[in-house]
Amino acid sequence: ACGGDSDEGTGAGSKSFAAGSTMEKLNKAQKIKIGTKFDQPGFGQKGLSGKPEGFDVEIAKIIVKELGIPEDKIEYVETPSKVREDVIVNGTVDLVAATYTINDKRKERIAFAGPYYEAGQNILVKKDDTTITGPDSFKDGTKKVCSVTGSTPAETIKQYVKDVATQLVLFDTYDKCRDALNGGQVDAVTTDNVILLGYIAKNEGAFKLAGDNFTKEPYGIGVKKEDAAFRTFINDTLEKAFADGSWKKAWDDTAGKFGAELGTAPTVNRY
Amino acid sequence: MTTGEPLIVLDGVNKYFGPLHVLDDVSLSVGRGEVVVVIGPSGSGKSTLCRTINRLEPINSGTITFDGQPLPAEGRALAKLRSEVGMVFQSFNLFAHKTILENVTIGPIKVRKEKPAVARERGLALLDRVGIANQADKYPAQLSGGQQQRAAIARALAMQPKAMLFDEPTSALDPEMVGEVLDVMTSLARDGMTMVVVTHEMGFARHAANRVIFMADGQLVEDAPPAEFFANPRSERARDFLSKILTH
Amino acid sequence: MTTGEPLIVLDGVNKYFGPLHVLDDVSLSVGRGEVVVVIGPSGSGKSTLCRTINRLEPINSGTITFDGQPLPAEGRALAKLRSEVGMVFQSFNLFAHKTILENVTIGPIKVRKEKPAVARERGLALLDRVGIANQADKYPAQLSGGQQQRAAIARALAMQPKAMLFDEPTSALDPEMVGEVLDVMTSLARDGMTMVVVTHEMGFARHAANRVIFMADGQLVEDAPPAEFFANPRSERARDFLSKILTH
Amino acid sequence: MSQQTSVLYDVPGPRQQRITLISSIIAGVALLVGAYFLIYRPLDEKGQFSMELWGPLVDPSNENFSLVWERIGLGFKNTLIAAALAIVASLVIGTLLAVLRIQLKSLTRRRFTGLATPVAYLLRGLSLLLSAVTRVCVEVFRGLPVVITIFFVARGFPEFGASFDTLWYLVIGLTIYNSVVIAEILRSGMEGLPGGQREAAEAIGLSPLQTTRMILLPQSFRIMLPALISQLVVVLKDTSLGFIISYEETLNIGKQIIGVLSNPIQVYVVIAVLFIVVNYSLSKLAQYLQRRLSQGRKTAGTPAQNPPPAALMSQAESTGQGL
Amino acid sequence: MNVLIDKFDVFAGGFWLTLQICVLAAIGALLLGAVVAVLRISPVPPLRAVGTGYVNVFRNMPLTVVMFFAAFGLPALGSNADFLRIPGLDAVFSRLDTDLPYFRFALIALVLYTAAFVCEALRSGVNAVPAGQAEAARSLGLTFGQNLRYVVLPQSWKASVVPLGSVIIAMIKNSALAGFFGVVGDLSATADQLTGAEGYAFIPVAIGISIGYLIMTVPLGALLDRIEKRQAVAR
Ligand SMILES: Nc1ncnc2c1ncn2[C@@H]1O[C@H](COP(=O)(O)OP(=O)(O)OP(=O)(O)O)[C@@H](O)[C@H]1O
Ligand SMILES: Nc1ncnc2c1ncn2[C@@H]1O[C@H](COP(=O)(O)OP(=O)(O)OP(=O)(O)O)[C@@H](O)[C@H]1O
Ligand SMILES: [Mg+2]
Ligand SMILES: [Mg+2]
Repeated sequence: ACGGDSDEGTGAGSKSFAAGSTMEKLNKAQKIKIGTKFDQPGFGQKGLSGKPEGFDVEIAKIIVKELGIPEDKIEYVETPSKVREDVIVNGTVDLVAATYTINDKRKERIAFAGPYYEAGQNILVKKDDTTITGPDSFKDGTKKVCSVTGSTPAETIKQYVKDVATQLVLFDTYDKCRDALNGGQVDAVTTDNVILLGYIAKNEGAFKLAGDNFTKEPYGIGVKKEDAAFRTFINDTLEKAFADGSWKKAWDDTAGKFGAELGTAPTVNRY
Repeated sequence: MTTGEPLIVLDGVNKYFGPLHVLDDVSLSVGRGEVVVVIGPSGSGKSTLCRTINRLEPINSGTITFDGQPLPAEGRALAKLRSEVGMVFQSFNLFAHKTILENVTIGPIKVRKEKPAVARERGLALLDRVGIANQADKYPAQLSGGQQQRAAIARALAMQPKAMLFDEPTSALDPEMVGEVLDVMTSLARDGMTMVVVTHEMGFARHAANRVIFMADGQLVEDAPPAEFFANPRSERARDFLSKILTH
Repeated sequence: MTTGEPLIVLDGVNKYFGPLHVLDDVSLSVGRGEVVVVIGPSGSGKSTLCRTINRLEPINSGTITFDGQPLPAEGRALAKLRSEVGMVFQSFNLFAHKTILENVTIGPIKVRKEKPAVARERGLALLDRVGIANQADKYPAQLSGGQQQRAAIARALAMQPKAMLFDEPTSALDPEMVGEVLDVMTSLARDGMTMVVVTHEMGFARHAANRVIFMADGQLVEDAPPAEFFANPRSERARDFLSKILTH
Repeated sequence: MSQQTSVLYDVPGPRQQRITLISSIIAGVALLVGAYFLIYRPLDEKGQFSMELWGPLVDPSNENFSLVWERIGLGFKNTLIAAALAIVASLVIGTLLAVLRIQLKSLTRRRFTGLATPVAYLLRGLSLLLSAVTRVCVEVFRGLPVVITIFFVARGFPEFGASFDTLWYLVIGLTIYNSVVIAEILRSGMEGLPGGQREAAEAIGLSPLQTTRMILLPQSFRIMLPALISQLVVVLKDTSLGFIISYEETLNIGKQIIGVLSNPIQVYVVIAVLFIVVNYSLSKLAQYLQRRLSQGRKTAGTPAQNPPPAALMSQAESTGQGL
Repeated sequence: MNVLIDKFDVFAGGFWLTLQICVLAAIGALLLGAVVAVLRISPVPPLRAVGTGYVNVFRNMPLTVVMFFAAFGLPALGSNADFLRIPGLDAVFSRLDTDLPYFRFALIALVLYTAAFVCEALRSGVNAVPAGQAEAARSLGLTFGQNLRYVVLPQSWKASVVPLGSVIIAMIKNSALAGFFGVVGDLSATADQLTGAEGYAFIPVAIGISIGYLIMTVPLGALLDRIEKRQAVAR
């Protein structure tokens, strides 16, 4: 096996990048560190195989392939929501693909390529619940809604609830929100629809979404702020993937299982 | 000095610690008012012998009779027996968290249900008798070893015991304090208390004991009046032991 | 037995523990080859006196001279002085994690930088001299108290000291082991070692000491040849002390 | 009768033995009934004993069995690696720190006579300063929760441009805390030795450093061996804190497995058993050594039934994640 | 350093919540620990086995695992720890009163875990009473109960104070885990929140949080040292 460098035809020599660019550096090194989540079903989840699986991971693989690096040279680093900027700034990873919503605050520290998917915030309720139909249902001040500390959805939902102190319940993981919903301690869980769909898929018949998405959550690839060339390269790669069907395949193989109808590619936003 | 039937009778007593045969078929009787001194090399079972008499150590076989009754095995009867046998330890074992007077009165008050005032008064009298009445309100740690041991004797006396057991009462003491404790013991002996005393103080054995018992390896090797024993020990081992103890 | 200038000279030594005046203007000189026995009641400052001589306790005022030199305060000079003064403790203080032979050789090897083989040989000879050559490879805990104390003496001798200090070397021993340690000390005294011995063993004081010093309350109360001291103590306190020690 | 009961109980007589037997039977039955109704029944009703949940963990023919155990094995290996690195580093640094603190203590008492006055004052000031600094370090790092220390290391180091693998953050965090604790264990072991050991060493002319190194430290290690092993148990348990910084130790991997199989109770039972077996064996080893130590007595007279206070302290400290 | 001033209320809130957890957990652990200790030294073998088993289980597993058990196991056993909502108590410790059981779960985990160490501290106190004390009591004729009440317990209590204190200090530090476990708003969660989600500079936050914990642990430790020294002198 050693010395067999032509299995995929993606050896170091087969691609060429501008001298000094991140792409060239990575291609030369023939390895890459990618930050993703290890506990997000459908997007990045480390299963029994010991390798993370999901849509984020597939997108990352598409990019890596374009860099001329074999898949098995990827080192995945677990990047929970709160450390994502840090690992990019510190250079712990080369890029982050981790259900990473593009927003302006984050753009102050890092840069985003993409989006490669557009999710939206939604609300999860028990299957038989008819009282909650959308975010406006919280305005009367009775229903309790759960989300995760420091997350964008938690900030967003604050605009809809009447009394933050009594109505908004925050945990460190969505799993706990789900358990709380199950146990009746909260009436709803809110976050990105795709995450909620994961829970619906897992606990068949227990939950449903209440209404439509009420925000847009474009997922991007996080890279170093000043690295415009790398960002352009990723954007190009994503557009290519939208066009040649590899994006669609990635979706269908992973998060698409929770809801194939949501598999529409967004347009890349080059800023 | 003995009168009537003996107070303490051991008959064929055997005691093991695991495989170790610590008391090997020991028979012994101590008459009322008799003072018996037990000597012997370290590890020969002297302390164990002493402790079996109030059942701090249970025995494996044989019988022990106290005041005509076999030793009870447990419960109130045993507690009652123990209250009738005073015990004085090498390391004093005063209750560290109680004053000297409290140490002396706790037995009478809690076990014999005496009125505190009565117990107090008698306690003070006893402390006076052992010469430390002025220390009554101090804690044990504030006293010298000799004073502590005298307090321990007073504590045992407060129960008005029929017999007293002493396990090397002076060997943890500074030499100049040995005398004061021995003095108290000698006066007790003169007053007719039945005593079993484990000690290395040959002076005490000589002038206060009725009998000297020599133990070795768990066996009772000699049993003789002190004059006879010191002048003319019968066994080789006793001779050897005495030569080591007495020469320097 | 004294020759030339004295080996150890204390002049007006005062020592306090907090408010406690433990050594009160003590002056004393010990000639070469002299054996001085220090006695006195507990707490009178005997141990402290002994320990100031190799500066295990620093003093507050006065001077101590050893072999013509004032006692160094710290550092290498002090270590060197200590290596010239052997010390034997009441509780033996053998290094528990080293064998008897290692205990005896560690000083020569580490302090005097002797070759291990040489130190070993001399160590064995010393152990033979104190009668425990056959115990050389055991650990202290495996030996009886008497054997341990003899090993401790050998350890001190291994440094070829000019003087030896003994702080109650026999009072932690079972009575039947006291003799063997005193024998070794007596033979050392006969061989002309300069010795300061704190002890309660009056027998040793009587037949091996050149002088007996009696201390009380930190003061040096009497200083006399043993025969004179025991026959006719000048001070009240010494008489009192002797009566307590010698009667029982 | 063993030492520990004799303080409380007299040697039982025949009646007492009978009473004990009868109450044993009653208590045993009551316990079994209680366990059935309060634990087994509710769990069974919730289907927690179903093979669907247990299968991947206990049934070798289950499709996931080998995968799951491979993952757990990996996690446990990572746990052991982190623990081993941390304990070795802590021992080395802790020993140095203990020796340093003991030396500083005797140094601060020195007057440096024989040197020029300004130099002597400088040296005295320096030794005082140094001992104050070490003291403060010890207090601070002992007073902070290890979780917090680990968290700060993982957050703080990259902030200053030092990024490593999460393993190293964990090891550094654990080492900071445990080396301080071990230093204190060893120091109190040395100070708990009878003063005679030091005095005897000094009396034959050994220097303070030689005394510490050749006489005090080896004995302190012996006496404190049980406490040090308990500390190893603490370290092993504390590696589970790796999950907060995404280190893939046993517990973190357990969480990942639960993410797939949704059987938290079962996975945590397995992990708990794993920890208990390993740590219990270590504690037993510590006890065994303690017993052998008090028999062999290769350290100066600490009475057998009175373990040095520090041993107790660290027992308490081994309250695990903390202290 | 602005964050220390700007966010003082957040630090103070975190400190307050951590303190609440610690007070409640300390009370619970002392009570449960005493019960376990009684079991462990009882003369009835099955009870002793339960006590010993309890200690061995909880002492040898990470607190983290205990916390997860509380969170997953208790609901499975049909409890969300509502029994902790004691009227009056939940007015003072308002977290007890909420519908969310995680505070209570964390509390229970901390109590269960710490109780094992409390038990050992108490037991070490009993073992520290010299056997001679009990022998002296017995040879005066004191019964088992009298021996316990007048001789053993008063002394063992003194010997237990320092180890118990160490256990409580350790517990305070262990409580930090609750913040990473989902109890939002205690000191450690505050650290996470401020440096992570809100992106404040690391050093000042670290200092603030450290001070918060050191305020609780260092004085207590110093107090224990003094008690220990005083006891050593008294002996
Ligand atoms: N609780 C015990 N468990 C096991 N062995 C014991 C116990 N108590 C005493 N022994 C052993 O029994 C033997 C006799 O002990 P005992 O204390 O009666 O001797 P002694 O003659 O009093 O000795 P000493 O003069 O040293 O006090 C010794 O070998 C001792 O080691
Ligand atoms: N390190 C110390 N700190 C405080 N006081 C001390 C210290 N060492 C000894 N003392 C006190 O100094 C006095 C003299 O003690 P020292 O040990 O010299 O007496 P001693 O004559 O040797 O008595 P003993 O016969 O009991 O050994 C005593 O009152 C003792 O309590
Ligand atoms: Mg004995
Ligand atoms: Mg002395």
